[in-house]
Amino acid sequence: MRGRKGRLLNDEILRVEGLRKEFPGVVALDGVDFTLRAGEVHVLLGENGAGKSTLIKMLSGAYHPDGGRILVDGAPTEIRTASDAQRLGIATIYQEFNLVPQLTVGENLALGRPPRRFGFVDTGRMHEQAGELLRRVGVDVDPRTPVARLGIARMQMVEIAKALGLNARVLIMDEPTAVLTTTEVERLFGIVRQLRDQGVAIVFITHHLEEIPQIGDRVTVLRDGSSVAEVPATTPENELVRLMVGRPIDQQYPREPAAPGGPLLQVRGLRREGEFTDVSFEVRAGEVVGLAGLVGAGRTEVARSIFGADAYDSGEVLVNGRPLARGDVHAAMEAGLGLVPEDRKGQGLVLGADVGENLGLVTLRRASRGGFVDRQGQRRAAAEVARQLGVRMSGLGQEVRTLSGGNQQKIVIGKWLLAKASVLILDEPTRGVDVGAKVEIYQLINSLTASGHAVLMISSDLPEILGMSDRVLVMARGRLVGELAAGEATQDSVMALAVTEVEDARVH
Amino acid sequence: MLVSTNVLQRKPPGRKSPAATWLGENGALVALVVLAVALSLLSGDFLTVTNLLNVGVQAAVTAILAFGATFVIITGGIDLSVGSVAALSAIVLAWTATDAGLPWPLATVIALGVGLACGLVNAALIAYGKLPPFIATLAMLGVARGLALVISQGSPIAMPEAVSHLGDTIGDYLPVPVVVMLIMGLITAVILSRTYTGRAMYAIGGNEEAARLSGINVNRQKLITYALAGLFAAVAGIVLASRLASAQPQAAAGYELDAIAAVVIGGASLSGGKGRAFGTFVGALILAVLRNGLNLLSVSAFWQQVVIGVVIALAVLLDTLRRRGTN
Amino acid sequence: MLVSTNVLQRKPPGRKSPAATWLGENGALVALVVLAVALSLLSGDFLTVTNLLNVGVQAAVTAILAFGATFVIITGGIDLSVGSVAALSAIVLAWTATDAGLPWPLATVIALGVGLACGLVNAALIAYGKLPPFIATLAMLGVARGLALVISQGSPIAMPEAVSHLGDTIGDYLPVPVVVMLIMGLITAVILSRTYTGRAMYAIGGNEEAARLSGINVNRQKLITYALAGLFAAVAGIVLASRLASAQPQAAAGYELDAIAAVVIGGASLSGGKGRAFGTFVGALILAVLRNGLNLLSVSAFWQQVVIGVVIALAVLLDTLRRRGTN
Amino acid sequence: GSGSSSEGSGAAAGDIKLGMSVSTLNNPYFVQLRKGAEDEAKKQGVALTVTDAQNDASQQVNQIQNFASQSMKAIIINPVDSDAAGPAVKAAERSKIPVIAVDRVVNGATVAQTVASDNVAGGKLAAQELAKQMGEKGKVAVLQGVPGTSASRDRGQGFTEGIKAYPDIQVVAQQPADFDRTKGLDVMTNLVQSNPGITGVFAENDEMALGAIKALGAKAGKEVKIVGFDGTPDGLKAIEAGTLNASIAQQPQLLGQQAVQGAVKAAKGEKIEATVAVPVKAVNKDNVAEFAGS
Ligand SMILES: Nc1ncnc2c1ncn2[C@@H]1O[C@H](COP(=O)(O)OP(=O)(O)OP(=O)(O)O)[C@@H](O)[C@H]1O
Ligand SMILES: Nc1ncnc2c1ncn2[C@@H]1O[C@H](COP(=O)(O)OP(=O)(O)OP(=O)(O)O)[C@@H](O)[C@H]1O
Ligand SMILES: O[C@@H]1[C@H](O)[C@H](O)CO[C@H]1O
Ligand SMILES: [Mg+2]
Ligand SMILES: [Mg+2]
Repeated sequence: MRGRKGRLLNDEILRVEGLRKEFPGVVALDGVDFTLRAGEVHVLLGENGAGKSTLIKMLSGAYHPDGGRILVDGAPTEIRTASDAQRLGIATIYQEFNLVPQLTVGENLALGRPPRRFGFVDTGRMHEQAGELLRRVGVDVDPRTPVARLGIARMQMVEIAKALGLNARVLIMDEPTAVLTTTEVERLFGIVRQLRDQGVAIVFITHHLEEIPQIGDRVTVLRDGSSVAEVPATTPENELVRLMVGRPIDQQYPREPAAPGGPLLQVRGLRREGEFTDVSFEVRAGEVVGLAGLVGAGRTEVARSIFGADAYDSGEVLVNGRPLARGDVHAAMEAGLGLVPEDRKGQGLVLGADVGENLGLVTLRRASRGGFVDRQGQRRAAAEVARQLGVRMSGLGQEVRTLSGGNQQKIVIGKWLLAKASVLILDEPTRGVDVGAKVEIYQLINSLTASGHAVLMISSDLPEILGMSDRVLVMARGRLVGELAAGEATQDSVMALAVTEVEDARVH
Repeated sequence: MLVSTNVLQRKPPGRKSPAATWLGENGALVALVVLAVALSLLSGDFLTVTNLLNVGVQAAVTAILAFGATFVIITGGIDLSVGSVAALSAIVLAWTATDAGLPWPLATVIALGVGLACGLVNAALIAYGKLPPFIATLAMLGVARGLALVISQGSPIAMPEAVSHLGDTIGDYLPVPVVVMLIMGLITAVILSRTYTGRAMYAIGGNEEAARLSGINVNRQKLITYALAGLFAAVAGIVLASRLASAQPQAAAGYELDAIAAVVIGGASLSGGKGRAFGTFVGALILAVLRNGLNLLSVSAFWQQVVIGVVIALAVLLDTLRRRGTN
Repeated sequence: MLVSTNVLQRKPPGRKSPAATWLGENGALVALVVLAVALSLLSGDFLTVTNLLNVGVQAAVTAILAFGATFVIITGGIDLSVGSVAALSAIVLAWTATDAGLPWPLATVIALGVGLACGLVNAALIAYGKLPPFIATLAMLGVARGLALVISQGSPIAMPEAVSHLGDTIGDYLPVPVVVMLIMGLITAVILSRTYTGRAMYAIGGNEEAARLSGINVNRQKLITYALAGLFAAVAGIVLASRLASAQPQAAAGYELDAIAAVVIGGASLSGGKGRAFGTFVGALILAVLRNGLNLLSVSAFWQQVVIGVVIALAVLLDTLRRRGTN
Repeated sequence: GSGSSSEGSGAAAGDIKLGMSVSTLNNPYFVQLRKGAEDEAKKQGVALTVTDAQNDASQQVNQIQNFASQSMKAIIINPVDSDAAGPAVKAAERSKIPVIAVDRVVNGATVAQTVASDNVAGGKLAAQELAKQMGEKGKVAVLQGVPGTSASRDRGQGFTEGIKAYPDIQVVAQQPADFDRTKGLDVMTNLVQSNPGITGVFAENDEMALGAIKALGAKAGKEVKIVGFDGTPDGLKAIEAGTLNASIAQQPQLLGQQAVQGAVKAAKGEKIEATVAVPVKAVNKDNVAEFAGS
């Protein structure tokens, strides 16, 4: 169809038969079949916890199957370690970042296989090679920057560059677009198409259904740990949803605007040297305000500053008309602010604690009387939110670390939903969440605003911003560059604002 | 055949028996039981009431220190100063009660206050000065020990009679140190599992940033954490001095490693977020049983250190292997 | 517009002046300089060539142990056994050379092998037995010390003449321990910054899972790491015994805390992923200068401990405050 | 640090700086030794700096080096270990600074003077004293000092030799309690458990003996006879109270005093005796009054 010919293309590289994987308390995979050909993009689709990540982790040597087999080039193969996978030409971009924050971008790109000279690591060449890789994926970072200084979007791009550096013939990407904005997604797709045309086989996981026809060739659908269908990527969206969820979803963005009340959050002239300046806006009771922008526009920084997680240099924040102390999360919470951070692993979750503990964290203080915590009450409330969000878990006692990515995200949101903050700031709230659960989250947002609360929503998922916001603010290069009412906001109008200002700045 | 089918039967997920779950969480207990059984087989003297009470008494000081250390370790910190703080508190008690002539209840309160203060200084350095806990408490290790020596001028000071009873027995048998240990353990368990501060400690140790962004006042909770460790150290110091009827400036030197070992043997992780009072208690008992048992067996002093090392490693190994087996 | 765009330009990383960057990374050095200046003002004896060489000699053993500990700490581990391993290695050297009558070069090789072996046992327990490093090396602390006592039957053993020269000076002035320390430091720096193993250590300490998934054989690298620590401990032990011309079974007891302190003062983090040879060197010098200076100033023995504690806290505080100022 | 000996003869007492490195101050015995030294220094009007080597031979070497840097006129060393002190003393010798050894000897180097009590003899004396108290028969447990220290070795050796003279006395257990009172208590508790028939205890110092007394409770001094070593104030009190039967009294204050006297003379370049033997003496209920005052 796309003029891909030759023996190499369309050869079956990888085959998975009846794969099975059990964890204590959970059967994650129970009979998965899956084939992968050279020169195709094979999409894995399934609800949160369906077993997508578990499947690919067995291809990359991170986990070992309890049953079934894996064939590489037709031969049954055991992939015991990551280096086995590397030898077989399999490179993986995991859903959760696998970068070493203390090391530089360059070192991370060469992790485990640095260029050597006379037995010593050749740092010069290492950073040179890193520079090339970074140019290829189009991120403008100095390879000598420590990874800890990057935002998550850039980390994702570094992960992509790292996998590209392996020159693999099988490239597995677990939700690479979850944190990217349209621009980066386009760039990534360009790279993926190029690789595909060179005969690389690509496994692609995403919860953004609109991406499937753009990039995919075939789709394998997983449900409850089993493969239930293999369909072409051109299959209509609602059919894919039905295969995946078992029922159709009638409305993806069920926003029910409420009549806006008085301003609950007012931000005036907020500024932090080198990050953002002159940020002023307000959010009214009953409103959902979307905050759009490109990666690095500074949305996260603004949100964290408002919440007191970081300090700012000048300006002021008022909640319910009362000014808020700077850099004091505790005070912000007392005043009724809440923040769902974008980095769930680093800032959102206590990974080693269980679901119940995590869901109860924000309300811990409120649930205490005379220093003692009402743990039963806490558990009850946690069980209720977990049910509402459809968290797939073996129970409230499951360690959050062992939840699937999307289910972890539900926990981060869930603990703030319990807190009933009067102004809730959501930073990439539905990152990695499946279509069905997204609707549940939107419903909960609706009920918050209906009861007079307000929501500020940062998202790199433009359809989500457009679908759920009553007003859209656009940021670029650390400044607010425009505001669009729900009616006038479209993909194009938002992107135009997000990009022009950057061009402007470059001109000067 | 019974054997092989048993082996093949996969444990149905989530259907572990409560007993198995409980054991899984208390791996150190298995090690303790194995150790105790072995010792009772090897030495007829081990399993007598008197000896077991002796073990209790000998575990008491380490256990109390370790309870305090449990709070700190759960938050992901470490406290190297507990031994020195124990000595300083005891010296202050003895000195204020004898040389300064204060009534003993007041002296006791002052001594507890000293422990608390040392903990608060540790916490201030860590929370506000952003010192690594290792450094802050290492500094306090030196400072508290130095002050104990300065105040006592290097010589032991007799403990006031009234306080010394803490080293005696209630009735003919029940040693007070054992009672104090149990009470402190209970307090630790309640704080950890039931109070806001306790739950906050786990959150801070699990992910400090997430705890902060969830509205926990991390600095304040750290103050409480280290203050508790200091207070517990003071109690341990007073119990120790009462047993000897004299406060020694060099008492409890090096006990910090034992205390931390007890906590870790009890299942806590030095990277934070994990740990329980009961585990710590078992950890302290393992250390005490080991020392007591080797003495009963008249193992030569030099070999004792070797054997203790090997058994500690084996005890924890047993635990990790067993855990891997069930997972 | 120009202004605001300029303001908004994100600080490109690496555009701080090289001097500022270097200082920022070597905060402990500032503390060392401040300390040295203060001491030269307070005591005329401090800033003499002989005394500075003394400081070097007095830092040597701690520094060598600390270099070895640096590897371990960078991987996120801890090694409490280095002091005991140092003593054991020295005892083995002296014993094989005297009682067993082996030629001293062979005895030296065996002693180094003992250090290496202890490190490998630590590593095996940690990597394959999944013991927490604290427990594995605490066990080794006891075992190695016990073996040192068993072999020596508790008494010091004279070092062979030839090896004892390690404690002398080259020519009239240059002390051999200082030379050994510098060489070991250089080796550490090269391993850490230039070799595959060194870089792997940082990766493991920074994110062990990421390291594993990038194809690094984490277990093998841990073996190398702890083996290096053991080897360095053996070298430290031999240098120490040479200075005393006698191997002491109780030598270097408690030095593990000093070694770890030197590493942490030097800027490493006990949670792993950070640390440098030069920082560790400075950390060891700070400790040595402090002890030397307080002796020169005739500070009373009891107060010394207090002052050392306070100065360590201040030195690291200075560093963290300065760092907060620039960031 | 040279030339001190040449100008030594003319030096007034006020110019004399002395350094003293004590093995450990973790023991009242050495605190007393230091007191004796400091009192004598004050009396003579010389400056005395005392450092604590914390039982670490190499820290002691460092301290001796530092004394040399400070141009001390004479150095007093109370060795952590007799052998390990050798190189340090040699280094001081090279800087022409006279060294006085106190309480424990220095091997492998010549010192200007050794002021000490004989620990081997003390051990023997302890054996005799304990045997006498026990009526020359019964079972004995020994609490040993820090393994590897010369004090422990010598006393143990003296005691073993001394007790051989009493065929009806058996040593049934030996355990180190590191010269430490707390350890003395725990070790004794355990020993009694495994050896119920013990009627005699030799503790290699009073600190451990005091711990053992706590462990033995009412039996201390009565059914079980206890002999300690040092004659520290707490030890003498215990003898008065009848819980400790005897102690081999050293005279640490006298040791310290003699050491300073020797050091001052050496600093002035005067001739001094190679050894000053300070007698050890068995203290028991009968003669404790003579010691209590000192
Ligand atoms: N280490 C583990 N221990 C226990 N359960 C686990 C572990 N890893 C995964 N699971 C469980 O296996 C199931 C499948 O998880 P997986 O991560 O494969 O889902 P996924 O399809 O990738 O979901 P998502 O879209 O949310 O990323 C989940 O129920 C999860 O909780
Ligand atoms: N051009 C740049 N040069 C250097 N650092 C940058 C640049 N852009 C962003 N960063 C850094 O990366 C982080 C930004 O993270 P991220 O990529 O998630 O974007 P963001 O600022 O959170 O904005 P948004 O939420 O709008 O994407 C910030 O910490 C910032 O310091
Ligand atoms: O003589 C002393 C004392 O007896 C002390 O108790 C231990 O060390 C010895 O050198
Ligand atoms: Mg997943
Ligand atoms: Mg962002």
